[in-house]
Parts: sequence; structure tokens; C-alpha cells
Amino acid sequence: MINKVVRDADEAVKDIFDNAVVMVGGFGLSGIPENCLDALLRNGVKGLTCISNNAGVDDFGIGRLLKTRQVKKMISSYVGENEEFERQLLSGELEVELIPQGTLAERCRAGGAGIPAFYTPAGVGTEVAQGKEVREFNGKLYLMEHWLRADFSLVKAWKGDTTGNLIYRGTSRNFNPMMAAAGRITIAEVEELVPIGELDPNNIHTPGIYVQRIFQGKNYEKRIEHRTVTKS
Amino acid sequence: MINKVVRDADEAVKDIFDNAVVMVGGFGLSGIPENCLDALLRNGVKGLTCISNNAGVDDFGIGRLLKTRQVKKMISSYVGENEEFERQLLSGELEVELIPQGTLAERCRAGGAGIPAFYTPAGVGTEVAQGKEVREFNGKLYLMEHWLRADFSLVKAWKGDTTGNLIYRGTSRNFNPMMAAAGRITIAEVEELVPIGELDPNNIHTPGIYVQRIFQGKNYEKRIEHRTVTKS
Amino acid sequence: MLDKVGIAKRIAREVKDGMYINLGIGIPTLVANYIPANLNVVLQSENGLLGIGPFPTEDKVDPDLINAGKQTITMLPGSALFSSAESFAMIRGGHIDLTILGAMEVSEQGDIANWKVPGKMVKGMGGAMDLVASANHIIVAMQHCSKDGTSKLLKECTLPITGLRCVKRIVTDMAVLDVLPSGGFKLLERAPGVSVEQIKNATAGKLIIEGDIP
Amino acid sequence: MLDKVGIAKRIAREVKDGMYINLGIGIPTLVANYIPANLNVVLQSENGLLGIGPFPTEDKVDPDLINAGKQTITMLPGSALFSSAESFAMIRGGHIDLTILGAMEVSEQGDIANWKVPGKMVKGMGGAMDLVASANHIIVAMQHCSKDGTSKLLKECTLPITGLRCVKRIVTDMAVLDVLPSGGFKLLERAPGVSVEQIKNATAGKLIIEGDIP
Repeated sequence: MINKVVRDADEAVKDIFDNAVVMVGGFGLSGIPENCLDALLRNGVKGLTCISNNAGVDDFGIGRLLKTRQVKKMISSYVGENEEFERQLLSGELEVELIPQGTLAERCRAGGAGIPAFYTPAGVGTEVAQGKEVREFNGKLYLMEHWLRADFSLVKAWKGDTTGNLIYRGTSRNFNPMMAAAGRITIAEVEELVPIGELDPNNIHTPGIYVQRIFQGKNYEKRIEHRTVTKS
Repeated sequence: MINKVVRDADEAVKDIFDNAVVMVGGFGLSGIPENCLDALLRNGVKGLTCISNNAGVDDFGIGRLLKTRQVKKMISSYVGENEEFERQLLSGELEVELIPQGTLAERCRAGGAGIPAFYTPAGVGTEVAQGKEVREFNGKLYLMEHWLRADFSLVKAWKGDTTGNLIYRGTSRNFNPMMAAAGRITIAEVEELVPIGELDPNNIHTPGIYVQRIFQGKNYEKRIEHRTVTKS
Repeated sequence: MLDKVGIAKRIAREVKDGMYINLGIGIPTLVANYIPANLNVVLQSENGLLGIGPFPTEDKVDPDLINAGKQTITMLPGSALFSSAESFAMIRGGHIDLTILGAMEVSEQGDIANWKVPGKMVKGMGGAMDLVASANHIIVAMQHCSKDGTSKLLKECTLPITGLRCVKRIVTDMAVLDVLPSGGFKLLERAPGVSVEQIKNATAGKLIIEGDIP
Repeated sequence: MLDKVGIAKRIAREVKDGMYINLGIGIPTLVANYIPANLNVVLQSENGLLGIGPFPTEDKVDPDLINAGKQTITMLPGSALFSSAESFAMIRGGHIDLTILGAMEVSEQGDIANWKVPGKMVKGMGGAMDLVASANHIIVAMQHCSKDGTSKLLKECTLPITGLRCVKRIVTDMAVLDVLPSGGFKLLERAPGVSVEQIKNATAGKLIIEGDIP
């Protein structure tokens, strides 16, 4: 019987190859696949194209893979908060493609949903529109945008079951569901891996059909980028 | 303070006007807005264009609105199980536009999501493709399809709160979430209307932003089209 | 000659461990009964469920739980529920490993016609056009000939098309055949008691026979 | 002249009961503090939340609950969580009633530039291009002039554009202005202690003044 459960992150990512296109879930440092990113650091795969809304910070998230020069290209909507990133970008070591956040989310969704292209108003009249088809619908201009798909998608969920069904928590959901669907091989790391039948089918965010490998992660740091509090 | 809660179906649908475009949630007889459909029978509005995956049966669901000649046009994927429908169609009294089910679902989703058009492989080379742009992406042919939007969307959920957040149950979810988002005015009827704060934000299927009116329905019949059982 | 159950049983042998499968109405639905118990497969219902279980016992009938044929069903452990848009995202996105459906006609190019008969009331294509346009692997379950003896495996479909060049394999009451990428029906197996000659006579499209046919 | 809080307070007066609002980073975020308590409005965080509450107390800080500025937040009763695709479906679909964001430049046609300065490190547009291309009503919160005294209300933007013809209203430290559909900044209000003459001098684009300006 087919088994999606793998031992740990190292086993999960071991066949990610040099120059692979990898989607990485998360917004800022929230909902990022910490264990898988660490495992990529250990296995040393190179030349990655990372599709991820952000690029982490200098010493956490994708930022660490930038330090080790494992990333060739970033496809993101916002890449601040990262000095090494800035250095590599300015020196030309790193290729960067910036995409409006909603277009990025929808292009990933389209990849998973088998929609090769769609029209969005975001970016009309800006440099994002360069080289793209502009088309009018109902008197408004739109850009044609293509799907994004990945060789591997790395996603992080709160709970998962052994068939790959996933439930996210809070705003850590963000890009994870669309990326889970857009990866040829999707690897899900979860805080809690439960036996089949323990999750309510009505509350599943990512159906297991999109997940090829799953494991229970460990030592989640869940770093906070800006700790803002109210005096109680 | 703005209040989305209305007394009942009659109040909810009272401004649906003649010749309005109305989306109606449900698949077969499951998840259909029974109370709102009854209220439309009572208020006698005419000339409706109904966007709904199916057309009900002769004496339940949209089928009853066909009997009273309140529907001018049906936009659906499958309209069997309905003799009156067949009669009106063959006599030319009723206009029918048949759309592949996935295309129908995605066109509604696109309407809510502000995507005026997208490409799908469904229907290439068939009569569905007539008059549509055919385009090749990655060596495969696709049709361009446009969004669908409605003057009113009638959806049915299991639970809802006073801000319009909705949770569906089982396979009665079907077309309801996309239609909720694609209606200019979306009317949600729910089996149980709960105070704000009682639904888990992590399990909401339709965020309240898509719902303009909500009420607790009554006397749900939830008719079953094909009762199939296993001898225990 | 195979009866409907025989066709379903034969198709069940095509099922592999771990597959996500969409079964059409009719013979395809029967296939579920013959999938070996040691295989872990998941059945999709296009109205929003992965993990279709058997029909419910009378006391478990739930109007909020139906399949694409509007029959009452149950969910197996590990099921997931979702909207119709998500369901067809799965289908269109190529996440379904195997689609089994019926047909009125199949052409030697793999075109399929199964939704409309001119002159008859048109009920709609439902999800069929999405399924055939998107599936990785399509097996058609059907009778080799219609009731009046006309072949349903044709050079060109005569009925309105549901999808072009999509059928990969056909299991009929008489034979198992592959549609070759270059066109033509390649005979793979004969049903018990059916001769190659009978299959030849019942196949209007180009039939390719290489070597002995088991 | 208004300070940042003054600008935020003035914009808060534009908020109407029942609105769903997206607030950008900076002054726009401050607006939340001044929305009258009797109004029932819902704030959207584009990373997947409707119903942003105040910053948490120290013991309630949750790394799984942040806003688009990556700050820790809370949820109010009636909140809903969703994916980034759903979030931008809401934005693109025109479901957000009011978008408030900062700008580096606005043109008299309503073009906005707020994401990129040539020669400086480009961090990305985030959700800004989606927001400005889709919003029903956009209010820009900004200083009337940059630190060197150059007007930020121009005939044409000089910086790379974020979106065309989208800004409806501008609230600056000096004035409240509407961008007219036919082009031009129509002066609506002066900030306390600011003369029409001063606003004229600080506005490089076409300024339209009709009657007495309060």
C-alpha cells in the first residue's frame, strides 16, 4: 500500500535536484517550511529557482539558502528585510523576478488548477506589463498572466494526516494551499501528524490529493519578524 | 450599525427585479437555497436568468419556478430529471445555455475574483468552442472563457454568523462558495444562525465580506434525488 | 462476451495502488466494487468529495452527502470535502490519475462522444468535457456495438464530440483496446469466447492486430 | 499643517459603517486607531485575514497571526482566515470598499507611484499593484511635499508607476483633494493654518479651486 509518510525532512527533500524550481510556502516568516529549508541547507542542492512571496531574513528562512548561494533565482512579490539578498542582487549574483502579490498567488493557483493563463488588472501601465498581452474587457484593461508550476513545493501546515490532508492555522495559511496544488511533488511538513480519520473532512484546507510526501516536523522556531504588543 | 441579518426569505428577496440574473447554489437538490426559491415563487418575479448547475426536479428546487414561468433562461451544466423543463425547452419557451461543469464553476469563481477571462481545455473541438478564442499554451489547445457575475446570488449554508461568515456541510458546499462571491447582492440562508464569535475563523468556507444578507431558514425538506442504501 | 460486471471487473485490474480516480455514471461506478482490497485508492466525486465510501445504511442516509449521480453515499476515513471550483481545479490540473467513463462512440484518434444525440433532449455535458480534456489517463467502458449492431469504435465520431484525442484505453464486452497516439485501435485482449474475426467485424475504425491476441 | 496622526484622523472621517477596508503600511495603519467606535467596519489583512484586531498583549503573541506588515496581531470576533489567493480574489473582485495607502507621487490623472525608486534597492511591490488596480475607492495618505520641498502632486509621475488612474482622494499634511475623472486635483479642504496660496505653491499638478475652501 502506497505510503506518503516519510521519516523526516532529509528524506523528504533528498531528490530535489540542482536547478529545480521549488515553491516555498509562507508569508514573511509565518508558515514557512522550516524543516525542509534546513534540510536543503544540509544536502547542498544548488541553482534553485525559488518561488516564494518573500525571501526570509538574513539568518532565517530562504535567507539562509541565499547565504550558501544555493539559490539562483527568486520569484517573489517583496524581498526586503535581507542584506545578503540586497548584496547578491546588486552584484548580479542573484536573479530576481518581482511579481504583484495577488498575481503571484493567482499564478500559483492557476498552476495547480490547470489554467494556463488568465487576465488581471494588476500591473497595467507599469513595468510589470512589459512584454505581456494587454487586453480590454468591459472597458477596463487587463494583463495576461501565465500559470506557475514547480518541480517541488515545500509547504508547512499545522495538522496533517497520513493521506496528506492538511489544516493550516491562522495567517500561516497564506501561499501554502496554492503551492501545494502547483507542485509536481509536494512535500508537506506539519506540526502534528495524525492518523487517518482524525481530521474533520469538512475542515480540510488542502486535500491530500495535492500532497505526495508528508512528515511531522520538529523544533519549530516560528520566528517573529516584528513583535508588536499592546500593554495590557 | 450596519446589519446583514434579515427576518426571512421574503424580506431577503423582495428587491430581486424582473429579468435579473440570479445565481442559485446547489448540486442536484443538495445545498439549494430552499427558502429563497420558495419566496421567489411567492413574490412572482419574472424573466429570471438562473445560473445554477442543475434545474431541480419538476416539483422541487428551480423546477417549481419553471412551472410558474418565472425563468427566462437557464445557464447550467446538466438539466435532466425535469419534464416541464424539457417541454419548455422543446417548445422554445425557455432559453438554455449548457456549460461544462468545471467551466461553470470556474467562471463563477472568476466573477467573484475579478478575473474577466481565463483559459481552459474543456470543450476544445466541441460545439462549446463555437465563437470562442482558441489558443495554444505549451502545445495544448485551450478556450478562453469569461467570468460570470450575478445581480443576486442565493446560497445555502449549514451555519452562518451575523457578519455573514458561512460554513457548509458535506457535499452541499458545491457551487455555493463561488456564487456567494460572484453576486452583487448575495443572500445566504443558513440552517443555524449563530452570534458573532461562535464560528472558528479557521474553518470559515465563505468569509462574510461576500454576503450582504443572511437569515436562518426554516422547514428544510432537503429532498433526496436518489436514495441509495446498503443493507446493513 | 463480458457483461457489465465483467467489463467493470476487467477495468478494476487497471487500477494501481495510490491512484486518485474519477468514476463516471453507469458501468464505471461498478468498478469500485472490484478494486482489490489491498490497494489504497481514493475515489473522487466531482461535486466536492475525495474518499467516496459505499452507500449508507438506511439510518445513515444524509441529504448533504451525495455523489455526482446524486445518489446518497458515505465518506471513508481520510476524506476531504471542497467546492466545485476546487474539485474541477483538481481535475483540470491533472491531479486525477485515472478517469473511467462511458461513451456512445470513440474514434480511432481517441475522440469521444458521450453527451448529446441530435434529435433527443439534450440534458447537458455535466463534468464530462472537463474530465476528458484534462485527464492523464482515460479508460472508456462501453459496449462494442450499439443495440442495432452498429460499431461504436469508428474512424470518426458521428455524434457531437465531448473531447478530442483523449481516450487511451477502451474496455468493451468484446475486447480491450488501446488508442495509439498515431491513430487506430490496437487490440490487446479478447473477451472470453470472442474471436479476433468477431472483433474485426464489430470495429468500424482501423483495428491493429499484432501477433497472437490473448 | 497636520502631523501623521492628524492625517490619520482626517482619513478616519472618510470611513463609513459596514465598510471592508484594506490599510497599507505607515500612516494608513494609524487610521485604525481613529475609526469611531459606533461604526462596524472590518479590516482586511492581505495575507489572509478579515477582522484585524489590536496588537496582542505579551502573553497572547502568536507567530501564526501576523498582518501584511509582518507585525503580530489579534483577531476580532467574527474574523475569517483564508489563503493569499482568496485574499486577492477579494481585492481583485472589488469586494473591498476602501483602500488607504501611502504614495511617493500622485499625478493629476490619479496615477500613483509608491513602489520603486531608481537607483535604490527595489524591494518589490507586494500587494500594492493588485490593490490599486482593483479598489473601488482609494485614498492616498502622504506628505504634500518631499523632504526637499518638491511637490508630490504632479502633472505626471516621475517614478515608476504602481497603477494608472486609480487614486480618488488624497489627504496630505496640507490639504484634502479629489482627483477629478477629467484630471486635476480639486481642493476640498485646507489643513488648519494652511493657506490656499501655500497649497498652490506646493502642488505641481493642475490644482482646481472653486469657491471658498474650508
